[in-house]
Amino acid sequence: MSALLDVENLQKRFGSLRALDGFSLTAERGKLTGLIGPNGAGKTTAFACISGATKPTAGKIVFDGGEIEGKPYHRVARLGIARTYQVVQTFAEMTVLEAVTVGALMRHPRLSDARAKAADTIEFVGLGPKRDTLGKSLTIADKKRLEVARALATEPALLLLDEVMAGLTPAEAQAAVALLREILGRGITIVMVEHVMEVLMPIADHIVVLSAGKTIFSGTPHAAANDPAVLEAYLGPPIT
Amino acid sequence: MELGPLPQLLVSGVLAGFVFALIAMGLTLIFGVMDVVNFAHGEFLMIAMYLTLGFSLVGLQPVLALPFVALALFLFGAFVYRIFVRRLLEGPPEASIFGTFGLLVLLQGLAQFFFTSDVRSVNNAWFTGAVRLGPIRIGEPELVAALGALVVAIVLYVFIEYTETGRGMRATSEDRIAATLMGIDVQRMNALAWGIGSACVGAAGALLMLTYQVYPRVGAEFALTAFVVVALGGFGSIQGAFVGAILVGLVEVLGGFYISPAVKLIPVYLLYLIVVLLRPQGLLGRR
Amino acid sequence: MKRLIAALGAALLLATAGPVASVQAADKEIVIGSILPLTGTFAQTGALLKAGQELARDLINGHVSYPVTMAGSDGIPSLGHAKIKLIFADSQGRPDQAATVAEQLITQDHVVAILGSYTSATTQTASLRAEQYKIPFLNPDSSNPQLTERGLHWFFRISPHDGTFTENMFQFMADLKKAKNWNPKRIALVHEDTLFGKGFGDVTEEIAKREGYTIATHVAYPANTSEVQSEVQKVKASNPDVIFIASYLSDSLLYMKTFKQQGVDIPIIAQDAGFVDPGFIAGLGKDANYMFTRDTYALNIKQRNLGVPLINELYKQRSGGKNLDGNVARDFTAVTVIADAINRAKSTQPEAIRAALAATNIDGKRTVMPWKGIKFNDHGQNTEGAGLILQIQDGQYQTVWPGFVASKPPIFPIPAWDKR
Amino acid sequence: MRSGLVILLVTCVAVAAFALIVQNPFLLDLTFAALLYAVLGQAWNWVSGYAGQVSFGHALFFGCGAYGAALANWHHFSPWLGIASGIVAAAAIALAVGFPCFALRGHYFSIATIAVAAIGEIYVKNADWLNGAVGIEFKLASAGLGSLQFTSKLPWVFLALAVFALVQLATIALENSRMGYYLRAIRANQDAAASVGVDARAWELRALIASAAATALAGSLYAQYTLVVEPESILALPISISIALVGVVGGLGQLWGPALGALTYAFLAKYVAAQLGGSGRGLDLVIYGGLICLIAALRPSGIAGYVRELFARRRLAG
Repeated sequence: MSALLDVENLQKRFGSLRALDGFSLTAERGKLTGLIGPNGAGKTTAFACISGATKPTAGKIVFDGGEIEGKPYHRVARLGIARTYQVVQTFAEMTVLEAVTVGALMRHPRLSDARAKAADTIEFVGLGPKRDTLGKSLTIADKKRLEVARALATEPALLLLDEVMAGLTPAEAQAAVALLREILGRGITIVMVEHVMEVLMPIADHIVVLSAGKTIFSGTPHAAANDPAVLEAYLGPPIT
Repeated sequence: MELGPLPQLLVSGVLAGFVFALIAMGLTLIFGVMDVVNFAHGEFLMIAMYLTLGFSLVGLQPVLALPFVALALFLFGAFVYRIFVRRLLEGPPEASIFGTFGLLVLLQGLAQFFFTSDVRSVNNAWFTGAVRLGPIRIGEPELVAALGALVVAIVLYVFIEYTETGRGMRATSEDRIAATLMGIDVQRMNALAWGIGSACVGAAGALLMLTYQVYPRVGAEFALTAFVVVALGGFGSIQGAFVGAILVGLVEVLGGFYISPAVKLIPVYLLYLIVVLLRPQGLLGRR
Repeated sequence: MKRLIAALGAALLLATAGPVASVQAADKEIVIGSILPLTGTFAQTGALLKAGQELARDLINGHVSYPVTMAGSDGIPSLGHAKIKLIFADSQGRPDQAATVAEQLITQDHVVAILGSYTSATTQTASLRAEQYKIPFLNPDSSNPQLTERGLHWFFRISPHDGTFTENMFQFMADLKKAKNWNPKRIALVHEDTLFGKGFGDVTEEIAKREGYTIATHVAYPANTSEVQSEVQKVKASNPDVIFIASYLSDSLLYMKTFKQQGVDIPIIAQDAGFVDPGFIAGLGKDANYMFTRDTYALNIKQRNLGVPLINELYKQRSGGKNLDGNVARDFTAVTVIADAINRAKSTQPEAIRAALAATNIDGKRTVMPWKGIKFNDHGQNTEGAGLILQIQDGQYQTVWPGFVASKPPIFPIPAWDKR
Repeated sequence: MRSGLVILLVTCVAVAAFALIVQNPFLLDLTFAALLYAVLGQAWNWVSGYAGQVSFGHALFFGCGAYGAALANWHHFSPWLGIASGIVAAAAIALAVGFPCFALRGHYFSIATIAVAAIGEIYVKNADWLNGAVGIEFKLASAGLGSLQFTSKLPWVFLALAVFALVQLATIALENSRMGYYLRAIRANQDAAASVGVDARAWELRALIASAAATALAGSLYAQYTLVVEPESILALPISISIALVGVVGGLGQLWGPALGALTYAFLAKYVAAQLGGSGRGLDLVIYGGLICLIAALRPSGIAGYVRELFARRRLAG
């Protein structure tokens, strides 16, 4: 069985700035792939390119056997790639239920079906008690959950999570990890950007390390932790 | 080759562009700093023109009244920011569109109440003649207004690029939150931007009274052109406003002559539509 | 604030009390509706027109005799000296509002005729309502030629329309050609792109062709423009002998300044509007001199009606010191015309009044207008009216045409800009 | 949803009863104007309130309807045919103009709508087949639904009421449909909406086409009512702005916003103007402008938003 997502040698330039310069990534079906790298390595740009929010300058993205690079954002979403944002993008004036319903409407055009689907998803991520709260009134942790719920409600094959753990208390992070395991349990493939390696190590099946827009490592979490190039990217060149 | 009136049209178009630039610069400055389009900009111009008229009635020529009018408008702009616009910024984005719109209606109503809808102009102003350059004739008031536009543009540019306050203003325009963290008083910067933007339109009003006349609704025609100029050049870009204004002046005058004056504004609007559809951020705007 | 409270209170009263109590005509009162722009852009003019109509009403209802039709007749003699009552309604200068109030005057106030309503657009809609209800509509002052070309049965207009006024401009030019040995052939035509401007442009082009002139260029431009460079260059490049122009004040000032700047010192004959506005001379100073313009009225003409100065004095007491102008004089005259018709009809039945109006024949000497008289054709248009041509001389409007009322001879040829 | 329907029913019955009782042309005219503005405001609200793309060019669509009716009268066709063709023309223009313009956002979009409408106005002023700046005056016909001319105001109030009810029903349906959810999501965050498969441009385009059609319908009613069309009073920028202001004063993206805005506007524009504007000195403008300023600064959610807040507060308190 081939990989669900296969990104090859992606390039993205903003003017003279090379945000991505040889980014490659493979995500196996049903697995969690962690994408890590230092600040400014291009992780968020990589997500933007995969999800269709921006067009890559060059390179290839194969999803479920078809090339998707350069397709419009909403079309990519319909193919089954859902994402969350590093800086949360909630629908401020909509309630939790309404916001997740917007996601559910993608596969369930009838409003009543979509609302039922949304209600289930809200329960699933643990936002049940807040379903009638406005998006703008939620805590950061709940906003991140809301984004996950909105993405899940589209019933994606691939979920791109951008720093969903950032800023969470240890207890909240614990709950989030449990949630991730449940999502994986539903057969959804996850690619997850994390700033901190330690969070990913216990749950990731595969790790990709990005530095200065380039993939410098791809392998198991254990191998990543022992790779000199990875350590150098994070800690700077070894002191000799 | 017979050029006919072409050289004259080019000169007239560029000069008309300078006047548009003069009005547009204040608008683009305010927008650049806080993402607000002041729809009452034309009414600020109208107030400046009435002030200039008032000064001329006590014997002060528009050119001499200019600094006073600019100062008065500076204070007025900062005042309007402090008591009104500040509150709009706390609301949704539409609040600033409609709030400044309400201001437009209010100021127009007040002008009509105090000054009636009569058309008034400055009599016996200096600079009423024309300068001749071969076959080309340039009105002295247009020349003075063009010089004024250049001076205002240079002063504004130097202020924003090379002074501490100007840099603070630029920082505010790039990232309000970061600017706050860096210890910049964003409220003060915004009030200052409104003040300076209004002072620019004050200078414009004073110079415009050399050729034009004032009535409560005078702002509409100029403001519409100014919006197009600012959007064409890129919201927030002073250089963009200048380039955009001269393009609009040229297109209006050349289009008027070679197509028909009745439709002279169609090429201007088309130019705007084509430019923003190809470059949604305008000619020199940032995304 | 008090007025606001009063307004709100009145609104509540209206909403709760239902229909506004309609004023029934008393036994000895004849109720005539008058639609005027009492608020909105034309409110100042509207207030003056109202004062003019009220003056005429009071003269007709009074005993003092003036050399004006019906003045001092103590009401309508043929109807037992019943008094004229005017009910004023506000059009706000808006076509839809004018139609509304016309209907209100007819259905609620039961007026026997309607006067109105200054702007051509409001006259158009209001007179349609009068037509629907079969009530005579007498228009004193709207100048769009189309108004009397609609095949309406109940519509009459005492003012000449823009077609006649433009004919007058050509007659003046013909007289000038003879007197001054001038031979103009090419006309540059400039007008704003509105109802007023377009009407003038069409009729001028038509008459010019008929009279054997060439239209050198026909420039329609957007009203209230910010610059007129391309317009003036087009005029200049077309090399005309004379410029015909129609603009409101703001544009007219801009044109004069740009003509001067570009050294265009060709004679200008303007179609009133901005060129007869008090702000025109105030805004241009000596640069306003030598302009010719068409107007409907002037006080400094060789008087034919000795009552005019007296009536002007009475009017000044009501207008805050303003002199009679063309608009007010025509509205004043309209009240006398309708009173005259009702008197001859000896009835307040609309059909009788209409028939009497159609048979109107008033000598110009019995009006305050510089006209031959008032007589309607089949379309309801007065055929005896004409315009005046004025020239600005030494900062004053002087009547220079037609000769029998002229206060000064025209100064022609006109000096170049740098010699003014 | 049910409360919306109930309020609509009660409103319609109340307006109908009011119209039948007062019999006063001035008040009926006021009612007609308020209903017409409510329709215009609601149509504008679909695209500028719910979807958040602020249009200052709706006079163009209003003009399509008005000129459609006028042309039909001119050429002796049924007014209904004129209304239909006006609606089709407005929808076609919305499609042609909306497709490129929805690539723009915020102020760039708003100014583009001004530019497009201005081009339309200049075109009409110079188009002979539309009788240019002079405009078209309707020929009178015998009163009735066939000619859509009446000698009384009552049928007009009922016609406008019917259209108003239709537009309100459509809005209730919109609020409870996929499109309603999508438009609100686009307004809130276009990027996030796209991430869950919402094609913003396609949905905005649908909203604009519907909005243009409803605005054109209102335009043809207005033309049949006043019996004259002319570019200055049909197509000029102030018309677009009045339409937008009705939507904003009432409250953007809210079912009852335009109706409340229209009531306020009709009252201020027609009644207070008549009472206070006597000198023609703009006091009505001062009040109106001041009111808009106050709403924008203190209650940016408009009158409807404020009413809602009051109810919500009372519910919490009780």
